[in-house]
Amino acid sequence: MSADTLTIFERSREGRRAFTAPADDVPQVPIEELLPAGAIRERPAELPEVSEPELVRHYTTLSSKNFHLDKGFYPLGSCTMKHNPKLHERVAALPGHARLHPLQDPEHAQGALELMHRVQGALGEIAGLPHVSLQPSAGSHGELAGLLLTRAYHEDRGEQRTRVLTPDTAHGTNPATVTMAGYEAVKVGTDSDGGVDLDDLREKAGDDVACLMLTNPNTLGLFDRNIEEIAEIVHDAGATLYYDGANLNAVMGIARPGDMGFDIVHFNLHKTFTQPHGGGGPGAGPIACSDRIAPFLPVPQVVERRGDNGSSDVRYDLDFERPKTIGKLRGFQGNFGVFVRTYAYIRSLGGDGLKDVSQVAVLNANYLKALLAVEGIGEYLPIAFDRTCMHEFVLSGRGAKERLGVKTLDLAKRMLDHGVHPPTVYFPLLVDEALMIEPTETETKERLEHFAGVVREILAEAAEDPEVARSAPHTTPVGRLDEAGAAKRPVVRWRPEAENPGDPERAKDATASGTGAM
Amino acid sequence: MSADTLTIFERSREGRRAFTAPADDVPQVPIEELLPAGAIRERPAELPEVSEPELVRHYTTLSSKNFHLDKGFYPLGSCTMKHNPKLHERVAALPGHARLHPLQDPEHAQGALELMHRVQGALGEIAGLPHVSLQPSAGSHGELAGLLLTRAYHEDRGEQRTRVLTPDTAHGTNPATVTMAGYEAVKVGTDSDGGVDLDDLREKAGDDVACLMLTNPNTLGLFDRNIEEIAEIVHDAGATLYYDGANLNAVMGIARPGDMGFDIVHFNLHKTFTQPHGGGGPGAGPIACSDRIAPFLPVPQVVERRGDNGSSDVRYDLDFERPKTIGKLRGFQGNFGVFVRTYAYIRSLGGDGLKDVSQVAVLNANYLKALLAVEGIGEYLPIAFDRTCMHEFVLSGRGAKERLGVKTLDLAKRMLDHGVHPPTVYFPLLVDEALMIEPTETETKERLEHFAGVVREILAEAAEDPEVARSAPHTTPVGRLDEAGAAKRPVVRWRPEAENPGDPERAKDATASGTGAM
Amino acid sequence: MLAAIGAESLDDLFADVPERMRLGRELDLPDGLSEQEVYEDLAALAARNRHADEEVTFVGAGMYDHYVPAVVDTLLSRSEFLTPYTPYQPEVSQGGLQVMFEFQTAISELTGLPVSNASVYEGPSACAAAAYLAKLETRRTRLVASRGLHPHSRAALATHAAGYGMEVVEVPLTGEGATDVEALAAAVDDDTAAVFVQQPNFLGTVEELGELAETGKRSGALLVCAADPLPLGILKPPGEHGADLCVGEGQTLGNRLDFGGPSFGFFAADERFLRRMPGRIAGETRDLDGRRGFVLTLQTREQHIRREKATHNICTAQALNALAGVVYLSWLGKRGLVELGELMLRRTHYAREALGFERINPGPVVREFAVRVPDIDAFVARARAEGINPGYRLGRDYPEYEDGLLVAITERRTKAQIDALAGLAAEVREGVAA
Amino acid sequence: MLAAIGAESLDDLFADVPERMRLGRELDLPDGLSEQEVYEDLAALAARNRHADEEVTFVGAGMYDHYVPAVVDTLLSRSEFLTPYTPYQPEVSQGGLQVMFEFQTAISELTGLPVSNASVYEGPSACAAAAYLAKLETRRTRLVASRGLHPHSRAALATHAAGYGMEVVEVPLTGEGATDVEALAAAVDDDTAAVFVQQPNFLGTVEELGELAETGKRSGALLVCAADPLPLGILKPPGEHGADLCVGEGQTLGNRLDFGGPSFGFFAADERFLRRMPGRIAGETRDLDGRRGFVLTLQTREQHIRREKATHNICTAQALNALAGVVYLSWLGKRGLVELGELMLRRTHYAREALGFERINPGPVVREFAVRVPDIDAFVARARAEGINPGYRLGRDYPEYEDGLLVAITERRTKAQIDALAGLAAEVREGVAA
Ligand SMILES: Cc1ncc(COP(=O)(O)O)c(C=O)c1O
Ligand SMILES: Cc1ncc(COP(=O)(O)O)c(C=O)c1O
Repeated sequence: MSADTLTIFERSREGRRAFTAPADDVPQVPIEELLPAGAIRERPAELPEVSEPELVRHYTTLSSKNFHLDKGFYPLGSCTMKHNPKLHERVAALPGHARLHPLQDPEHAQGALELMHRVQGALGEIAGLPHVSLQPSAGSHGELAGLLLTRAYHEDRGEQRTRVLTPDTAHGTNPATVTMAGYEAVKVGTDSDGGVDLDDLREKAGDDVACLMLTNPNTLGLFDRNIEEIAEIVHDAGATLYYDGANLNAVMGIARPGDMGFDIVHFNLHKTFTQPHGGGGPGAGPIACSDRIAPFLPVPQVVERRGDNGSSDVRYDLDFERPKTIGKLRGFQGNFGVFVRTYAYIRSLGGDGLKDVSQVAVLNANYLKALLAVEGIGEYLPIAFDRTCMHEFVLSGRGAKERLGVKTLDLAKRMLDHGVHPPTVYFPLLVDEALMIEPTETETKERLEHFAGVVREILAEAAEDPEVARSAPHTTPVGRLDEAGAAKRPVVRWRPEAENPGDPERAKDATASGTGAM
Repeated sequence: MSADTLTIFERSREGRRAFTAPADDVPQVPIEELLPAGAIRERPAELPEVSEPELVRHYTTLSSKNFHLDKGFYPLGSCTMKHNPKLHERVAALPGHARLHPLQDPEHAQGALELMHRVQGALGEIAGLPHVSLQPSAGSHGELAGLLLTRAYHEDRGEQRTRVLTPDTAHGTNPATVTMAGYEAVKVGTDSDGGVDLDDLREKAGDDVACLMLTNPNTLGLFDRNIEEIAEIVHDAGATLYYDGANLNAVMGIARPGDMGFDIVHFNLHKTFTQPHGGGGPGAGPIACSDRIAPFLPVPQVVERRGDNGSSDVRYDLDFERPKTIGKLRGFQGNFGVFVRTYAYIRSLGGDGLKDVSQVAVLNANYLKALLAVEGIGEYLPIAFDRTCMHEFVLSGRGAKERLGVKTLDLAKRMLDHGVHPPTVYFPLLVDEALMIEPTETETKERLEHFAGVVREILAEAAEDPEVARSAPHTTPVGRLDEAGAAKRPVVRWRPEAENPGDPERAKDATASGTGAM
Repeated sequence: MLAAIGAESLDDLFADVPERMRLGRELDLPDGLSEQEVYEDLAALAARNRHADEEVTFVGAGMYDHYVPAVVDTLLSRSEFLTPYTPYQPEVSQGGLQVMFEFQTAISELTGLPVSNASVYEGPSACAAAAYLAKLETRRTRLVASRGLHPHSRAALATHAAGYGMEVVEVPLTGEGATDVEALAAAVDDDTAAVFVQQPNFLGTVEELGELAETGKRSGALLVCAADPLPLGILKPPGEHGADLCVGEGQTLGNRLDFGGPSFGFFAADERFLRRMPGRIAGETRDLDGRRGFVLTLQTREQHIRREKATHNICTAQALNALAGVVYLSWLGKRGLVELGELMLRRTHYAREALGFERINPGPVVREFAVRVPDIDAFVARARAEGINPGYRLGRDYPEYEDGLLVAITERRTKAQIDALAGLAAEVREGVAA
Repeated sequence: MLAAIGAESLDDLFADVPERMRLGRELDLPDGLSEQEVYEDLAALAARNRHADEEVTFVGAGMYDHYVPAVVDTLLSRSEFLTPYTPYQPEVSQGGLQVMFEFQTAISELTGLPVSNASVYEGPSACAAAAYLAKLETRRTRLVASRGLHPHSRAALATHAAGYGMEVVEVPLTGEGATDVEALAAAVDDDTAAVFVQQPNFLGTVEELGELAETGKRSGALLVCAADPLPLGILKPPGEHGADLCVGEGQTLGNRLDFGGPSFGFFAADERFLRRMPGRIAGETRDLDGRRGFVLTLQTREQHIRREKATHNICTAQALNALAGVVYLSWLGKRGLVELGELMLRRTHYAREALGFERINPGPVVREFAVRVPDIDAFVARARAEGINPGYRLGRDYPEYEDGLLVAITERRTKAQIDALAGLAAEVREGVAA
């Protein structure tokens, strides 16, 4: 086993350490006198024993095996991999933010509460829905909040609805959330234009339907032109209309979900409002809603209170007194550190800046789409729905598969060798061999052109010798990995040799596979 | 030209920017009304125009082409590449340190002055010489300070001495400093034991000699056993004895330069006392000296003042009133940020911790020396002087050159392919094909053994096929570079194509060379 | 660029947006600012918070003022960790994936349970996730929760349970601030999917976990133990006590306070629940050449593959915070974790003794304890005037402890600081006595 | 390990150290502390300094309170830049070397001189380095320095000149705070190696550099211009005025105040001095395959090759600080540099007008100006009580300006802050008038 892939546990050597305990300044009572015997750990947890330099080197070396946004182009569709201004890390780290205890009394947390209040206000304005809760921890948590609100809303009106509609283009979290919220997920079809199939919607939008969850622009990167009609159908059925805000980056300052008729919106702050994605979080998924949904919002709400005696003193407080609330979704007040970055972003850009963001995001996507439509590319990777796209677009790898014998997965893996991150692949599901491409507004024209060049080169190479792509990547720290084997005989933690004898057979039947995760 | 090696200037695109100016809140007087025409710049400096994301990517990508201490073993002799605890960067960045103006009055800089005072005290104790000036900016600046002090000392006594002795093993900065200080540099030989040749010293130590500059342990990694006698000879000649502290890491808490008879010492804080080397600085080169030299120390000195009226109040001040001072060596009070890190280091370790440092540094060096003395290595890379070494040791590549036809430079370049940094090479000058190896105390046994394994492997490979080493490195961002060509036709700044037509001939006569820089 | 697209203007690109839905005005937000100005604005806001270096804080109640070592900042600020997405392309994500694998190993060690995922959002919602697993596993509808479970966890359970179609039943605490085992026995029935206890519980009490587990599991319910991972360095791991699942809040492992988030939640389980776990799991595998590598595994549990049949809807989790956790644990190391645990334990008992107030939970405590404070308003005000935040007031969450104060101890709270608080306590006690 | 070495004990390894020279005791230093304790100790020390966010500071005089953008911190904290040594192995140091090359290009652009090295220590010692070059070049022994040169630079010149065997002669300022050209003409002779002026000079005066250069160079001396690089965005570069060398303090380019260091010095020169430059210089070259690469070049100037014949003794320089410089300049960009310069220029003139004190240097100023303040002690005390540090007192360095105050303006000093200081100034002026 190469030293390079050793885990930190395998680097452990008895007696080494990075930590030194602070002075033990209280009487040295033995632990046995303070804890009942049955409560005491018998053998120490087998944490690694390493020195600080080796600790640093281990994780520094690991880090260098990651592709990352600060290295290059990362057009992962639906993920909005925009640049995260470095200022945001600085302001989030200010001790007044980073070292503030969540139970500090409001009197001594006025800065934090005002910041949250301002973020609530800004998000409400952007969504066109005035009531905001910052609490949900990520997009999917926001979705769940949205459906719990929907449930509370209907129940408050004495209605028991059982089904929630999601388009077949919906992100996986949408149907998963539906089930978790205790509803039956019902799929709505997509029309030839890439929008919601209105007939199908009409048919399914009965009075057992609690909600339609929609992304607009949808996961094909298309703005649903029938949004007014959709809203009408849904509202006529007495259901709520839920906006999956993952694609908000396309329409800020241009069209607002509230104005489109949506009742509830979640924001993926880590997409639209810049958060370094951290290799899979943290994020935050605040929700905004209309008046009729507002009474059910989670507690606590951040509120502004003005001096009683008509004074102009303003103070910010946490309001727990909301009788119809769905309660708490998590501990404390949400991912405050994420709100700080969001605040910094909105404050840097202002209203017109946010509109610029969306305009340039859409411009970049359409430009890249045009670059990928030319001969030498377009015939292999046809666009799934040939319309002006919004901030992203979806190609189909059908042509490449049929004519070159290379699948979308092969193309994606080969891109790794060119130092660019592949798009989201195999999603949305209804597009065969899908490539979902979202360049974002922070990429330069040169980057887009370079990417188009890479795609063309890979396709040309595949026409010569498809095997190169099929066995790609060739220049990464490891080659194509055996995902099937990993799932079949899962090894999900390290164990000392003795406990975990190597399985020499495992490497043998390695059949590389890949998924269109997102 | 690959996009990968483009300079930031070549990435520039008209109109792009990362910076936004703060609100221009004063009257918009045109610049022409405020400055005389002849003083105004006619064309803007051609700085790059780039967005923040592209700026970040450019330098992030550049950074990844560097080998660095947090990546792996870096046994660069004489450079003391020890781990820099990450705490040090944190404390140096505290706003109370990082944002403190150097001309803040002492009353409002008591923390900084006390810190400096404590560092002075600690360095004095470590050196065994009570008077310390933190001012010099690096080791060589400390050397210059030392010789200027020597000059002032002699002149104060009415003596005009003209020569300064340096051993032939001395670091290049020693003789270079001698010249800059207005002295003639005179070389002293090395005896068969690797120490100062006493006869040669006696002969040269006349009354025209101002100083002997010595490193102890010297650059061969050997402690000069005759140090008492050396000191006697030098002092009998009326000269000062100067200690080049670059190798202090070997003897902290074990033997003190002051106790050995040295008059003046410089510290390389960036070696012994941890500073991240920054790719070539910053560092700091404080000096310590004996009573007779003290009157001449640079101004200002950090001093402790006690309340006049017998009160126990202590305050710290900058003392400029030193009539015999050599003056100022630089602006302000020296590289304060470096002192903060030094302070953190000394405070973390305490007296016994510093002694541990030296003991383990010497242990590691001797262990690695033993590992490299075995068959398969030792015959190719014999030790230059076969004695117990201190914190470092010097091998000769003579055997490899003669028997395998690979030079020390080739071995060094081939090490790059193995992910370790080569030792210092071709220094000290008196060792043929020298490799100067300093592992430091922060390396683990495994790292030392791995390095020995790499050396063995390279030698074995060279025995099979010397060409691999001769044409190494093979896996680095670039291959062996044409240093001779670079010096012959120097291109030391980027210019737009038009101004700087490519010289297609340059690549052709590329003859890779290398130096034993340090 | 417009020409290449075949559009005349930026507006053309938005032709699909129906006229009536366009925002015919600018967003009503303050104008944009330069970096320097945004920094100053945020610095001014931050200055209006009293943070944990500006007072001596004994407030814990779920998040604690621990020292976060510099290595954590150094490593987390590396773009390579900070800026990638979830590792969908394992060949260029071995760093992040191996970190997840190591994290899982560390959590497994701490909890004494063989499998762990790579993080969930945070503590209370982790309890809700455990409830969902129990529901999928048992198809039962009742959740039984000790009143010693963090109030936020109980609240989050209730909120989520409304969606899961489950009911939450509470088990009271004894007069000594521990979960009432008899009441637990009475509460658990054939329709109970899971029993929730917390170790140490919200009051700092070291629960008799073995007994609770035995009782709780009697009718086939899963025993879910919420835990603060740091004291698990000295406490017998929940897995060894028979817990099926162990979940909790990871802030104490190298994460900032951040006014409550982001931190991470952890989720560990017995082997048999592996294919029902929520969230990402990294697994070890090989590449085509037999080289060791790591991938996201068992993805058929997840929303992007399984959609409405997924074991959970979680997508973005807390990878960076989990990295802080494993770096912190590696920094502490095998011995450091024990030393830190023992230090906290001793200081906690010392503090309880020194304060001398009536004890709500007189039995063994680690890191936190609850006392009744005579004239608590005055005491808190007095302490705050001295720059001490003396603890969390229990009144809001526990009306039965209206005069209760929950005092938290970390390695940052020195004996001298404890003594200072004890001095104020003595004044109050004397005042009352007088 | 000892066994492999063939030693019995650690002490054995130190057998070469004569007994009498061994320290027979422990070093007399305080005991070691844990990371947390060291942090707290240093935080306590730092808290006893009043830093530039804790007051509104108009102090400059060589280092200035500029906003350092976050990208600088981000990039400088990367281990890849932070922890390597000087790039002796170019094949694994292309990052550092290319940074040097870019830095040299930027400095060359700012100064209007074709060659630059990759940094020297800092400003004043850069002047001394220029003097040494002039000595090597001209073999003359006199240095002539304007009294407008920073007092620290003049002091450092004198200190180093003692070693170089050179004498320093000072040229006074006119009644308007500019270098006296006639006095300069009189001071320069055939034995003058170099003439030193500063742009803007220490008082903030924009010097008539062309005239000074012409006069200074008349007898073959080199004209050395010390300069603050930031205002060079709007000022005609010294190279275009005929300066042979331009050196200076780089703190203003993205470096911290750090109580005076580390920052960097820059050193730019006319082409003909390339082979006499001090310090590291990066040069572009090719590898064996013709790929572009960068190396340390012209090393035969340097101490490690040329030893006593080296052009300077510098070895460790300020590479990391120079990186901050080039990152900062790239962040500002071509336009930003001009915008920032113009903003400072306008605010400086606005402030001088607003303060209304008698002017020491009434002519054009950028970023700084000097005024005479009636009852300066009282004014300074008053301002400090209001949280304003009103400027640097000139008295110590310039007895002729005993009541002089040097007021610095940066982009961080807003009109509102200037107006606040002006308000206090008005009080003083009225008090005096009354
Ligand atoms: C369209 C869409 N909806 C929802 C989500 C879920 O958001 P999160 O990952 O924040 O839970 C995503 C994230 O990938 C998404 O792309
Ligand atoms: C022995 C010796 N002396 C002096 C120096 C010069 O120190 P600095 O680089 O700090 O100027 C060095 C640095 O390499 C050295 O190794």
